[in-house]
Amino acid sequence: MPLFLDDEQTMLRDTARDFVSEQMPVAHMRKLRDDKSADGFSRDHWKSFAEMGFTGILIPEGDGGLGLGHVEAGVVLEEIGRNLSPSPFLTTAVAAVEALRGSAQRERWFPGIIAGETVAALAIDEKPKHNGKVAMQARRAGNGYRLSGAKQFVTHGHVADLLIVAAHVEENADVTLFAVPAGTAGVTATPERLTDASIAARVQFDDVQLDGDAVIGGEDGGEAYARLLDAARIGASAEMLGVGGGAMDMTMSYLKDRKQFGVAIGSFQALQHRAAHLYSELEVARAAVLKAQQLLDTGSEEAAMAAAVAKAMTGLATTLAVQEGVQMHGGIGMTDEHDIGFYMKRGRVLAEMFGDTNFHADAVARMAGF
Amino acid sequence: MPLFLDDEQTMLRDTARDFVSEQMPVAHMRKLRDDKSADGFSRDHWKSFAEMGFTGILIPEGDGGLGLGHVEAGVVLEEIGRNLSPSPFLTTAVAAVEALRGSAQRERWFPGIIAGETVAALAIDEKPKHNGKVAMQARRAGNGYRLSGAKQFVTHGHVADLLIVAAHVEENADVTLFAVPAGTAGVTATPERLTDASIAARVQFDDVQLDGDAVIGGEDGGEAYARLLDAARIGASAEMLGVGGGAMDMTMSYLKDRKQFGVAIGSFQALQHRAAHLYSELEVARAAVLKAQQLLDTGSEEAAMAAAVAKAMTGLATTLAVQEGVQMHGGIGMTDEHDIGFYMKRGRVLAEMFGDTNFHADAVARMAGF
Amino acid sequence: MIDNLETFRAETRAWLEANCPPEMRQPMRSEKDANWGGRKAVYQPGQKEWMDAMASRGWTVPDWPKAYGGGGLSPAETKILREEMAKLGCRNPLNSFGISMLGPALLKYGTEEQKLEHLPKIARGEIRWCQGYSEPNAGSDLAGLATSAEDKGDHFLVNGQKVWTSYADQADWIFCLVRTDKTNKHRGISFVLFDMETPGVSTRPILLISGYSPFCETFFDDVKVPKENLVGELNRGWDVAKYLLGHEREMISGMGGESGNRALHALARDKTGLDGEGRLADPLLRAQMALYEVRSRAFKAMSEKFMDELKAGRAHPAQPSMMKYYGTELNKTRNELMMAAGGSDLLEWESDASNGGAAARAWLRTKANSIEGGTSEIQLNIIAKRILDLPGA
Amino acid sequence: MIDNLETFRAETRAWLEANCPPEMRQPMRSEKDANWGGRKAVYQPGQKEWMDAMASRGWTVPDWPKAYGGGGLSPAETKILREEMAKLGCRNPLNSFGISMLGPALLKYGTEEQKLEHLPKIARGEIRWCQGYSEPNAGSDLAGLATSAEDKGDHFLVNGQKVWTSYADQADWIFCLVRTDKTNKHRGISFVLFDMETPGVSTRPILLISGYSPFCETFFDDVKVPKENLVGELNRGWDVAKYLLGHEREMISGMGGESGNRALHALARDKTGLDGEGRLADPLLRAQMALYEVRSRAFKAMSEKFMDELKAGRAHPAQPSMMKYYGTELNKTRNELMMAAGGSDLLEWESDASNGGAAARAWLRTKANSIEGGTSEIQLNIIAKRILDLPGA
Repeated sequence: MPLFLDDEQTMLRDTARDFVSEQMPVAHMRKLRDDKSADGFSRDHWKSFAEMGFTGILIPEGDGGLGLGHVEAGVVLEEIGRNLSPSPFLTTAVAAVEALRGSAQRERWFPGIIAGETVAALAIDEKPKHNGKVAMQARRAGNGYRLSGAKQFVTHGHVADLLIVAAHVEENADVTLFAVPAGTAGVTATPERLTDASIAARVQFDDVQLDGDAVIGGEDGGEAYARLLDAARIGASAEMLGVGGGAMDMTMSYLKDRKQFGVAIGSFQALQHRAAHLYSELEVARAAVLKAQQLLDTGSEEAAMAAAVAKAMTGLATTLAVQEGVQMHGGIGMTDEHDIGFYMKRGRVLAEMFGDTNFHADAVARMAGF
Repeated sequence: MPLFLDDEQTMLRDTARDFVSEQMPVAHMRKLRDDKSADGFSRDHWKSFAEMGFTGILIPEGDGGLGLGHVEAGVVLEEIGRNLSPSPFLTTAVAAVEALRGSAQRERWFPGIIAGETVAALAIDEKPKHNGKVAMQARRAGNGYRLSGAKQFVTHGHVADLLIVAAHVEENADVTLFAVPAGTAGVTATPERLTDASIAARVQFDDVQLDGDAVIGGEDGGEAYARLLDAARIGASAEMLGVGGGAMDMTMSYLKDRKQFGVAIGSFQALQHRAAHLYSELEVARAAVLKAQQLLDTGSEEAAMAAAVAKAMTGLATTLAVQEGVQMHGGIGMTDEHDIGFYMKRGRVLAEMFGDTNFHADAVARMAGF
Repeated sequence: MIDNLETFRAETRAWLEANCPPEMRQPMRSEKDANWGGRKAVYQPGQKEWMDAMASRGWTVPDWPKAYGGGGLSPAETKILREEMAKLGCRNPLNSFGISMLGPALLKYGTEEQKLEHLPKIARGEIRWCQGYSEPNAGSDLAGLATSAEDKGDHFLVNGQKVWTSYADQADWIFCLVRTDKTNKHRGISFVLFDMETPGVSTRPILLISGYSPFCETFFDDVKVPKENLVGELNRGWDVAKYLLGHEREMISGMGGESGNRALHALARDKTGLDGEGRLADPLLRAQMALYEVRSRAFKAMSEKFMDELKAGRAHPAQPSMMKYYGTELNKTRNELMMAAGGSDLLEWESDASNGGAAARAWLRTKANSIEGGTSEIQLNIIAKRILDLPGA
Repeated sequence: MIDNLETFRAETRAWLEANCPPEMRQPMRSEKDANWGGRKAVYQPGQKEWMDAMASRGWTVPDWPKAYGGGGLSPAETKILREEMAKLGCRNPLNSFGISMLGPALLKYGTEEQKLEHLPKIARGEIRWCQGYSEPNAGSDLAGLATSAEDKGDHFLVNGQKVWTSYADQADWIFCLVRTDKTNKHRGISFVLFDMETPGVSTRPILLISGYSPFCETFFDDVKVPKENLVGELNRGWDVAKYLLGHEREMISGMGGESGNRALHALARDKTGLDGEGRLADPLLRAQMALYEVRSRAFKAMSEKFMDELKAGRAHPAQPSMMKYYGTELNKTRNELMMAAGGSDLLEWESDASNGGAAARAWLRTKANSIEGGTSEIQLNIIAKRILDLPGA
């Protein structure tokens, strides 16, 4: 399969680009922030996302979805990133769907996701730095489990209908995923507004009782956890690529419009070279993301390496894009009134999500054997 | 004491600059290389160096030297670096003198150094990467010691009258320094021409018998070893600063002279910004080197940290200077005929000497507690 | 000489120990703990006492002449005072654009009357100053300014708008560049001073991405400025402005530094943990911090060298551009590292745990460092042209 | 379709296993192990057999038409052939500027006679080509060339000098830019071919900092070039040259890659050792290698994407500039890391242990990557103007 979007994927991209930029441009995010939206996103827009069919992209046709892959999901994520649209798409329609796919739990949750009525959140991180590790223990109790501990950086955790919780079942070596419905006794989600105006929860689990069927894909399901992480990381890369691309586009426009010393500042060679370097970084990141999506879609063993490369590379490229974006905008870029600063904030949050550039570059080194 | 050269130091710099650039310009090094000089440096020039008083800069007045400090020695080293002059000044008149200072051995070796008749070399490294560690053991034997093992990257080791060898005396924790005269039985120095046309030896010690008075400054003399390393590292930084400064000066001239598309290439803003950044890096490195020299001269406990900062920072700045130098020269910079390539080669060798940027940055992190 | 300095050091330390209130020896928790003085100041406990004590010796401006409220100290004595303050952890008694920017310009270009009128009030923290340079359509091309000052005999009538006026809403007086000749770009600018309470002056804070508003838009509508408030010659204000910009760059380049580095180390140890050898558990973050630490410590030496050269009159006049460029880029790097070390804990924007998002807001604030006071690009242009003597494009 | 490709893959692998000599499955130890063919070639064992076997199927140029000595393979088949060669570790059977540069230009701009005359000899490795573009006083301003070609009826009389002619002393023929109109900078250049044995052609190798001489100065003194050797229209050689430069950039951008990375890992493990967790003992070197590894692997994906887009006719015409810029900078980085990993062992220039300074020489050689074929600065200019559409200065 060639490493570019085929005709159908390109059509999907055009549709998503038009839809997201019209329905959820940056002004949409700004309004939610200024209104101090307690949800952190718009349920109406989530519903229209579903009506476009987007929420079912990764859900198999047999389960009522479109049966498409991560390339297609990534196309939508990139537009979400480009418009800084607050959306539970990544956690719900990508990561949670990937985890639930093929499990018994899917029948309960897929219809709501397809309908745009269900929001899922990922309760993975226990430390301020994502390190892929899980310490939380699930003790066996009768036919079920008891869960205690704390998770953080749980995006949409305060409004999620479904929490996907990573924990160890007693002596098991690998991580087990649990599907924990909203309202389960003992679960407390405290919402925290983040720098980019999105909301993530700190979630406390106090002796939470779960039935045996809360397990997704079996105990000791390291494989399901690995798939969840790959999907989340590659998805976050795609969204981050949109953030970087959006920041670059906005900056290139500014370079063409803004005059200093009587000429457009984009005619200054020093800025041109930096812009060209930035373009190169983002193009390389784009290739890495697409490659990772294709490998994940074909079930390749190389997907984990490709995911680490994609997340690290988009972290580098997008961080550069937002830094150059603010700097090249000059004073106006520092004002809350201008949108470019939002790109810097969103880029920072996504860079941290599911492991930052340093974490993934370290992982690449380990996998490469040094 | 203010952090700039005082009037006397400035006068010394001017003297050294005139002398070195007239007597040992880059052409001098080129000729030694083309002639395949077996010594790797000119003994006549070493003699004239002594006649200028340079070789005695660090030797106390009571021992017949000038009784000056590392700031003054650094002034000379920088000019050696700027002209890529092959000279045993760093190993002999700086590092060896610092190690021997105050020891019983000084009476034997200082007169020859002051006279420009003696060359000293440092047998420290045992691995291709300097790591500050010494594994070589000196066994006690009668009143003396027996030494076995191998050292490498011993600059001037094949012509040195004096080898300063770092080893552990049996159970001692700290490193002991030994003064090993040329021709001692069991010592074999194999000269290897390096990338920059200088010569370093691989030195083999086969059960070498040494008298008890071969020890410099006492057994377990970690303090003497630490002083030797600080002096060598700060000295190498000063020489490297000269290499970086020389490369930058040559490149700035080229930017002003070379025309492309009808104008001097130095008028292109992208090159101007890179040149200005390079200037900044070198200025910051210069300050770090001078600070380290002053701290070493005042016997401050902060000298080791300052030495690590100086070596790491000049490594960064000079590497940038030679890379930008070759790139900005374009094709001509790739030719053996042009001198700029020699700066790249010399910079590389000095960067490696007594620990590279990575080694010293790691040391800075350790000393800073992280 | 050396003996005198050692005596001075001992006396200074004793005085500082006796007179610096304990609260003023605690590290500042954020920018908000700085004391800027002025008519509208609200002092924290110990803040005014400390400022007044230092001002009584002239030590808020130790190297200014005593006649103008200064301490009359030599460069060597000034350095000792700063060293001893650092050793005891004394806070800066008074942050002030009057001290760092206007003062040096008045000392060089002001009349005796102007010096006697303004400098002592600066030294005592009575009057807080702001700077009116940037305009909405000028940006990096500072000399493109349009705010006009019409000659009305005994006064100028000023009309126009400034932007990026730091703390204009909290300042008492402004030093301001105005156009007095429209036919000459650089030689048609004058440097004037006036009270922010003069009728016709109004300010509007600009909300920044950090959520703070340290800058204002400032509007002048028929503002009357007495002619005696002109500093330097008419139409030669550009010289004053350039001189002063150098001092602004020095100040901005001095940000961050050691206490910030220690905070970074502590945060990284706390958030990422240590490995068996006592190193940070995140090896790549540690590598970046190590290289930052090298540059930061080298730059500290550079700052000392530059100040020594400046005091000795040996500094290249364009060297402040290098200091400003390098110092602000380092400060940005340090704040990027803080965010990387702190992870999701530091992304919180309003929580108590994150101290109201203090670290994230500080990180975003530093992005302005390489823009305000002349962008990094402008500094690089200046270095290329004025130090490296590279040809014009 | 998919089935056909899988059949093709199986057959290709079987053929390669049967026909690739064992020596040609060993990694190259240095640049010198590459086979460039031509009249003056001195073959290593297995080299000619391998080239001839591949040429017999047209697989030295798998995607060229069979009529011109190519394999006539589709893009998908070409990709499979390369993948299978990589899996078996087969060396490139023939390195050639004829394949990578002149061939594509002749396919697009050549006459049928020119194609039939030159392409099969390129495909079989019979004629080795060199490129005559750069001149001593032109540099990055390639169109400033002065070598003249005077119209003498049935031939051009060529006089002038080229520089940076790769392997001119070992090449059989040259493709060369000459000035046929002095009044028009870009539209006064023509593209001609001639035999290096033509009277009046001489070469002088240039000694590089690596100690090797891969480039020459090339002199033309009344060289007669038959008119049928003009490629494309008279005075429109600049179009041919630009087209061809794109292909040169592709080729240069493809250097290094996976085998080079594995060599770096092995060297670093060998020279610096491992810590208790199996990581390189030098944590900062490892951090830099990790970030390089990320970029290198991402760029590998980029190369695949670019080739796929190129074959599908979807690549931006200026994209080769990006590939060349990024690929050469990566290659330089890898070689810097090699030197840092190898320490003083790799600094030796002539010793057997260092294989005659092979690593240091290769490191120095890579510094030309960002100069030859258009400097990195030229590539960035092209990206800024032609892709990002930024305004002219």
